[in-house]
Amino acid sequence: MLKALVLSPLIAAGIIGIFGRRWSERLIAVIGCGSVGLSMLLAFRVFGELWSRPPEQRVIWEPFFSWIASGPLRVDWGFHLDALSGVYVLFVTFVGFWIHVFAVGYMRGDSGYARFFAYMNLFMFMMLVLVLADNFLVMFVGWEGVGLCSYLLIGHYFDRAYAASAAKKAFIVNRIGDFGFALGLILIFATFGTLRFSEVMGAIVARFPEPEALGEIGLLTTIALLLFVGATGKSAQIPLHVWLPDAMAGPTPVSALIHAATMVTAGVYMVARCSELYVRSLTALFVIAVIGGVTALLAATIGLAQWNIKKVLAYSTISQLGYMFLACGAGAFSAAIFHVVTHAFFKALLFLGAGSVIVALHHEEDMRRMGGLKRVMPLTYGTMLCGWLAIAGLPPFAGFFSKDEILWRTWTSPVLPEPWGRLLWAIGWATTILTAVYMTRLIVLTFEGEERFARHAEGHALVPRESPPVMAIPLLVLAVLSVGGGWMGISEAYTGGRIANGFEQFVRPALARAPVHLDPSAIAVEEPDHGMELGLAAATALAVLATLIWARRFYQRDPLRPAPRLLENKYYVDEIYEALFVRPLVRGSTVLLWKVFDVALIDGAVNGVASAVAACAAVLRRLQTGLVRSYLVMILIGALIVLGYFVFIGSRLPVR
Amino acid sequence: MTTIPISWYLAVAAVLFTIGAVTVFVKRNAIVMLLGIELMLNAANLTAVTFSSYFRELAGQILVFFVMVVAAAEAAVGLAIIVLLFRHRETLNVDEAQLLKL
Amino acid sequence: MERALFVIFALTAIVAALNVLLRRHPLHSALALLVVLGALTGLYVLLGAYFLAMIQVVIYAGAILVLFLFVIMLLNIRAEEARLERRPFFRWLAVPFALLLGAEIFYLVRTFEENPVPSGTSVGVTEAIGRELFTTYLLPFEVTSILILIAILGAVVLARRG
Amino acid sequence: MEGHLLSWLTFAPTGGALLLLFARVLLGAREETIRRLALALSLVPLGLCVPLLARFDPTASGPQMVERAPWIRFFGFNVDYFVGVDGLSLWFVVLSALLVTISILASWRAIDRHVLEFHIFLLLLETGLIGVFVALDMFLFFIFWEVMLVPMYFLIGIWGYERRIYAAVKFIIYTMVGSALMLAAIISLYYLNGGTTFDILAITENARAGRLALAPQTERWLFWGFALAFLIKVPLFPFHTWLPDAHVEAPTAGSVILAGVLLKMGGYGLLRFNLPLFPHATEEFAGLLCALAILSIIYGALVSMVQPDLKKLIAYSSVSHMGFVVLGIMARTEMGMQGAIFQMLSHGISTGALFVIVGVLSERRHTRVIAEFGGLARPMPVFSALFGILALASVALPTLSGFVGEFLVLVGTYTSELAHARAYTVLAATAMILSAAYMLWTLERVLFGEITREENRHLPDVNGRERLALIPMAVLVIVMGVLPNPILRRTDRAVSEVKRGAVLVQLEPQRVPNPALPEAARQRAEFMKRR
Amino acid sequence: MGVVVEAVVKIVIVFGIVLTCLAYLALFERKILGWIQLRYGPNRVGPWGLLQPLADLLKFLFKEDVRPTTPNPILFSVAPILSLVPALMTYAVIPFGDRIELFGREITLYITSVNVGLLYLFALSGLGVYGIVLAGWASNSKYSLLGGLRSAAQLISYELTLTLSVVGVLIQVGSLDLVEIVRAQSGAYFGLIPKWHIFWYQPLGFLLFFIAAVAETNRVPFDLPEAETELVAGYHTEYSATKFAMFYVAEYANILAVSALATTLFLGGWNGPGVERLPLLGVFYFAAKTAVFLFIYIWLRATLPRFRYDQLMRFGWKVLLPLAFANIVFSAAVAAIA
Repeated sequence: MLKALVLSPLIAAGIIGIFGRRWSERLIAVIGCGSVGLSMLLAFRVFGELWSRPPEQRVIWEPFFSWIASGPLRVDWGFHLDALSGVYVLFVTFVGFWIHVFAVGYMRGDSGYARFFAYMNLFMFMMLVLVLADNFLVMFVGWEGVGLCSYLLIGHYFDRAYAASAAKKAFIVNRIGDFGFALGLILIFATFGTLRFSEVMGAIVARFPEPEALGEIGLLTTIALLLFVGATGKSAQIPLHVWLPDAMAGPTPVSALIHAATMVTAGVYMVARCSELYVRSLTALFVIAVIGGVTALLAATIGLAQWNIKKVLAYSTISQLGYMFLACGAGAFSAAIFHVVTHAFFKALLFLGAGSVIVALHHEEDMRRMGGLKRVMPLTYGTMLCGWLAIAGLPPFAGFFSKDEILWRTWTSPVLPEPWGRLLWAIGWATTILTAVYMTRLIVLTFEGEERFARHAEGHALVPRESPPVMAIPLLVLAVLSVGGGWMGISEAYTGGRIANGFEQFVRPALARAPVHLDPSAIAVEEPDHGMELGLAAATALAVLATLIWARRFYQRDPLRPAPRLLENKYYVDEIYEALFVRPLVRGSTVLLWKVFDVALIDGAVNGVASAVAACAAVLRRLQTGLVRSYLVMILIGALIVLGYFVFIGSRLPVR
Repeated sequence: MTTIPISWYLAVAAVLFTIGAVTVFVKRNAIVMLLGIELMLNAANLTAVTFSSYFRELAGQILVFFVMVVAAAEAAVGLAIIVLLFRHRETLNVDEAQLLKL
Repeated sequence: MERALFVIFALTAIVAALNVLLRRHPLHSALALLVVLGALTGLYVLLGAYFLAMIQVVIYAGAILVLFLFVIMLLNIRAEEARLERRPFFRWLAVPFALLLGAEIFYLVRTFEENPVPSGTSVGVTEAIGRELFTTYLLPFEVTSILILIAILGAVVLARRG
Repeated sequence: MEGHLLSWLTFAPTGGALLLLFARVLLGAREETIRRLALALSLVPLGLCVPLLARFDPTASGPQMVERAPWIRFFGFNVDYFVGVDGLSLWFVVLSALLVTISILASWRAIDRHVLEFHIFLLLLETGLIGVFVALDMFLFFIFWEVMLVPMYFLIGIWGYERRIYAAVKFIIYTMVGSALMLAAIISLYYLNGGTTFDILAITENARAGRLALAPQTERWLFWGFALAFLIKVPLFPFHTWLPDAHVEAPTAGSVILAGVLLKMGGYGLLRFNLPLFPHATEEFAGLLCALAILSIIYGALVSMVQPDLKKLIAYSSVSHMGFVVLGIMARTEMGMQGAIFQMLSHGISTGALFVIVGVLSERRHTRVIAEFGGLARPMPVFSALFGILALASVALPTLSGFVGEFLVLVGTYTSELAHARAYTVLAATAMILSAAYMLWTLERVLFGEITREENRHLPDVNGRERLALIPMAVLVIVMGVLPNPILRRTDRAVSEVKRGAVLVQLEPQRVPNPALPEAARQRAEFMKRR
Repeated sequence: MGVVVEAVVKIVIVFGIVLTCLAYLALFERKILGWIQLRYGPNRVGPWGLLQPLADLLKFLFKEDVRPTTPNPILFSVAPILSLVPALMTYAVIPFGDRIELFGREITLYITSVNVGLLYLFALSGLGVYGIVLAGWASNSKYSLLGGLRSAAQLISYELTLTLSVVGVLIQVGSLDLVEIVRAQSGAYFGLIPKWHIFWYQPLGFLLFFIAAVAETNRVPFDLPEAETELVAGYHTEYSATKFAMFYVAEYANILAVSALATTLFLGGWNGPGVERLPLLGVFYFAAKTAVFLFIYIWLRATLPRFRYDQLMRFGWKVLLPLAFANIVFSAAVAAIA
């Protein structure tokens, strides 16, 4: 069943990819969405089965076939479904399906229609592989696979130079991450002699009861950090975040699916998957938390200054991902996953909304040429509002619960060193506020105020129209979820501990509990301070509300107020990288390695030898006078030498 | 009856050979050089024959026989070449014929 | 008696050889060589190699030298006029080397103790040589025949006008 | 036919060449006919590979389908005609047979002069290639090794591009230097082993059993005698400069064979000779070679990144890839060596196909300068798809052939006994990034972006013949990536034997008397007598 | 001691006879030519001109010895000797007859018998050429030179045939010793056909030998070296008096020698009826057979025109030589079968 679940998109991708170019868009759409829909249904079934089981045996394992067998290395294709991957499969297929549906409308008339759907399906396949993999290597397959698909999809408009280079950038930056990931993977194999999650984790639990202390770079820490490098790449964390904004060059559904809902959260998934590993390395957790926090904050600030609607969303995505890693770093994996899910809903919603706007404006993405759209496209506006509130974290919208959970867990993190929990909480809090600000700015710039698009519409006046149902329905669905999605995991604090956190309950068996200790009893079980939690939550909520109102005013007054150059230019990170790494590499390779070393030195040496030989020959050639008698003299000398040898040195000639 | 020590023959051969060698090296006339070569060959032959009858071994004489045949061949070709050379160069001075030089 | 003959022949040979070397005119050198050959024939006879002696005359005197004479006359060569050497170096190099060569050979000669060559041996008889030639040395014999053939062809080709 | 599969496989191409000759001389076949005929003939060995694979027994140890006959008996100089396949050589034989067919397809239009000679050379070359891999007698091996040089030389020198002569000479000289040393090593090894046989396996067995007791210094010399030849062929970092020139100037077919098979002979040789025969020297120099391998991995990648010429770029990328091969071999773990073999196969196919791709381009545009292209994905979608797949394969994307090889090599290196194994692994792994960098940058510059040159706007997409050449390769690349086991299983046995031989490094060679020796003495005496 | 005396005596006798024969051979030639050409030969000096040779001799002796201006006078005067001596030396090995009893001691009717007799002869005939060549060279005149060159080439060419044509005989007899060869031809099959080689297996050999012999001796139709129409008198144009006489004698000596040789090799030498009982008879047989040859020589001269030079060469190389080889093969086959 898992096989079918995974393979159906692949098959569809293959079919479309090979035959699709001659088919009608309708047929392609049916196949494309149908396959994803199928796997969505399957996902529901499997999930139901999983749900029906008692918590401790919520694991389904389907071995597939042996992949690589060499020496001690045995890697099999196998799918492994537990609560964690269950959740993932569910929302991935679900969101994915609806985004596909949306894409049917969005991509209409695009020359690369078939290609697009083929890649999208391929992506679904890879994502599912990533999620359902039962060992690191297969996960790595998915890991790289989604990277590939994102590359292909970012480059969908390949004849636009920036799209192509953005795609390349995305892939290469991801590769840098994967470099770490692969090394970590090798290290795992070298250490535990296997790559299967269950065995590796079991081995870790068995062999490392005690966590590696902060600042201690032990084996586990090394592995954890190496893997985390991969995560930073995939989930666009500092310092490898640069590719995600550029990735917006792809079609909007791609941004929604890959660069908001699913792929970018793979890093979080991986960390959660290896939670047993991470909780045993406080260093790693700390690093993750800090990077997450910083990323969240910086990205949010950049988001304040962007004019491209998708760029804004992209930076918000980065910052939300930062939240998730903050949670992971704080040891609150379930919270992270929870936020992943909710974020998937509302961020997908936001992107799709943006998408429908963009379509309405004939692929205009600059918010400076939007505005006042709420009149012409109310539905989009409405749904976008839901998304806005959700991401801003206003109760009772989805974002609130997950974000609040994260903040609270950070505040009371058992693994972070003393002041840092609070500090990171503060960062998170600030980020929340900033989020509210830049999302408001987006909404205002796009939908409110006077219409700026008409002015810029060259030639005939541009009349934006509400999107067709095929695009509208996904918006509605996602809107509903981003409104109510949060209720699946309300913290027990709200019910005074009467109702446990359902989501956490469900996911817990798949995850590790931080902190670990030789004997769990030694951990002081501080009983949850619900009052505190509620207080903080309330404060946050109020602050957010205030911010929203203020920001709305603020931007309505002057939508186009300029932002600090530093932020608008994203702290010049790209430029710095360019100057630090790219250019020196290229220049160095060209001049030093190729021209100097290869051509000059090595070839020079070889040719030098050759010419030296030639020179000697030229000298020796003088002996070749062409005078017969000179040759004769040589012969004579030779004869003398040989004879002389036999006569004087060598043994006498035999005399009978 | 009195007989002759072998080394006498060898000595004669040695002298002849040396003279032949000198001829080859000193003369500039191709034909005379060939003559010198013949002389050397004959010296060699003499030694061969000497040893042959000294060791009562026919091989030496056979060898001489072959040497003669080869000498004949060599003379034929050599002289043909010389004739050719003369035709082209109007001289037999081997120093004139040094186109073999690279 | 034999010694006398030997001395005569030997001296003739050497003197004639010197003539080969010293005569300016190729023809004279050739004739001197003829004399050398004659002397050698005598020595061969002394050594009891009658067959070879005759062959020597037939081949060398009868064929090779005639060929030389022929060519010399054909080209009607004058005595080599004493023009200045192109590479006198070699001339002056050659002589000492040659002498050294002679010295070496003499050294070798000395290594043979003074035991005499039995004269009038039956070794030279023709049948023996013939038998050897056509049994033991058949292959070399055939090969020489081929060599000769090649030489003839070569000579013809070379000497053909144009 | 039954008993002599390998001989048939080896000499079928030669026969084919003769047939071609007759077809021209007797029947006066025209060029098109020649091409068709050559293609058909090249399919013969390819077809023979089917029974070869079918009959190959992965579990059996030692060579299979052996044929042995005394060949040269000369003054105690015993050369046998001794052929057979084992896990090491099996796939290379198949690879050679495949690539020759491919390259005939690839040079259908590109070769318009001396068509007959071209195909004859190609087929003769095939004999040489297969022969090298099946030969189990050192002398035979050497002969095939040299045989294969000659047609290659002419392929480059006659049908190449502008500076073809220079390239050809460079190629021949580099290789000759190597092979001269190898010949010396072979002969001395022959006599050191007792001067009775050139049988590789026998000598290997002696070495394994410590009967071939080489003095350390001797062993070093022999090691380098062989190693240099192979490393030049591979080529390893300082010896690689012949490769770019040869590739750039060679015709497509030449490049395909060159990259596809010739380079592999280096790795194959290392596995076949150096590791089993000279374990101590190998142990001694493994570090150095690994360092060089790392160098060529990174260096090749960096240099290829900045090449303006598409073909040169791929050539340098080969340097990088083959660095992995040497690394894996020198790691001397099953994973490493199997990885190396797999990497060679994958590289043979992907890079070979990439050269075909370049050939397709230069056939259409008569240039290989990357700047001349751009935005080709629009006019030639299928071409772009294939190019993409193959490029990604050489980027070592999982589920594509390149990945398995590189990953195995990395794991193998990491888990090896080598000093600094970790450092090697980390450095080698950077290739993941670099290869992605240069390959994707190339893709971007060639396929994507606006169409800069007008003449590119209406380039025809790959035609049927080119598809016939390329699609199988692309499919193979994917299949090998997803199902590497069929290959790995067949190489497993042989590799573990190599390891067994290569890993007696700890125990000193105890001086066991070599049974061959008296025999040798007798023969040498006899030899002297006959002189 | 006796040996020496005997040898000396024999030499004297032989040469006396031979020289006389030569003198009269010349006379006979002129006579016969005369008859053939329907005119009187020399008939003034003595009855039937029998004293003519004597007169010629006197003339040669007392004529002035004209000497051309030549760079090398020595050669000029050595040349005739060089041509005469070998010619005369041939008679040392020719067996005129078997041995006879005289003064109570056995005396062989030949000067000596060496086991390489035949080779000896060929060696001499090879040397014969020098005289001619050197004469041509030394007399410093283009006619002579051309004559010399021609004869050199001609002699070398036909010497091959001459030698090879004999090989057949050698194969049959298996010895180089002329006496042996003659002995091998004694007796007759069925009592009437004598065992001469000309009859048994060697007719071709004989023919070749004879033709080659004629050429060797520069006689018509092979007398190119002295073709007076082209080169005056060839190599001896410049010679006169005694030196000329030497050439003259040498030529006839050669003729006689080859005739004798032919007799020896092919016509059974001294063999004939009754020789066993009266060995001296053999000498007469020998003389008779030789005379036949001599007559044929003269006859040829009277009859045949001269070859053109290229014809001569072509004939020698392309006709005679192959035939000679064929003959060798044939005889070898016969020897193998018998």
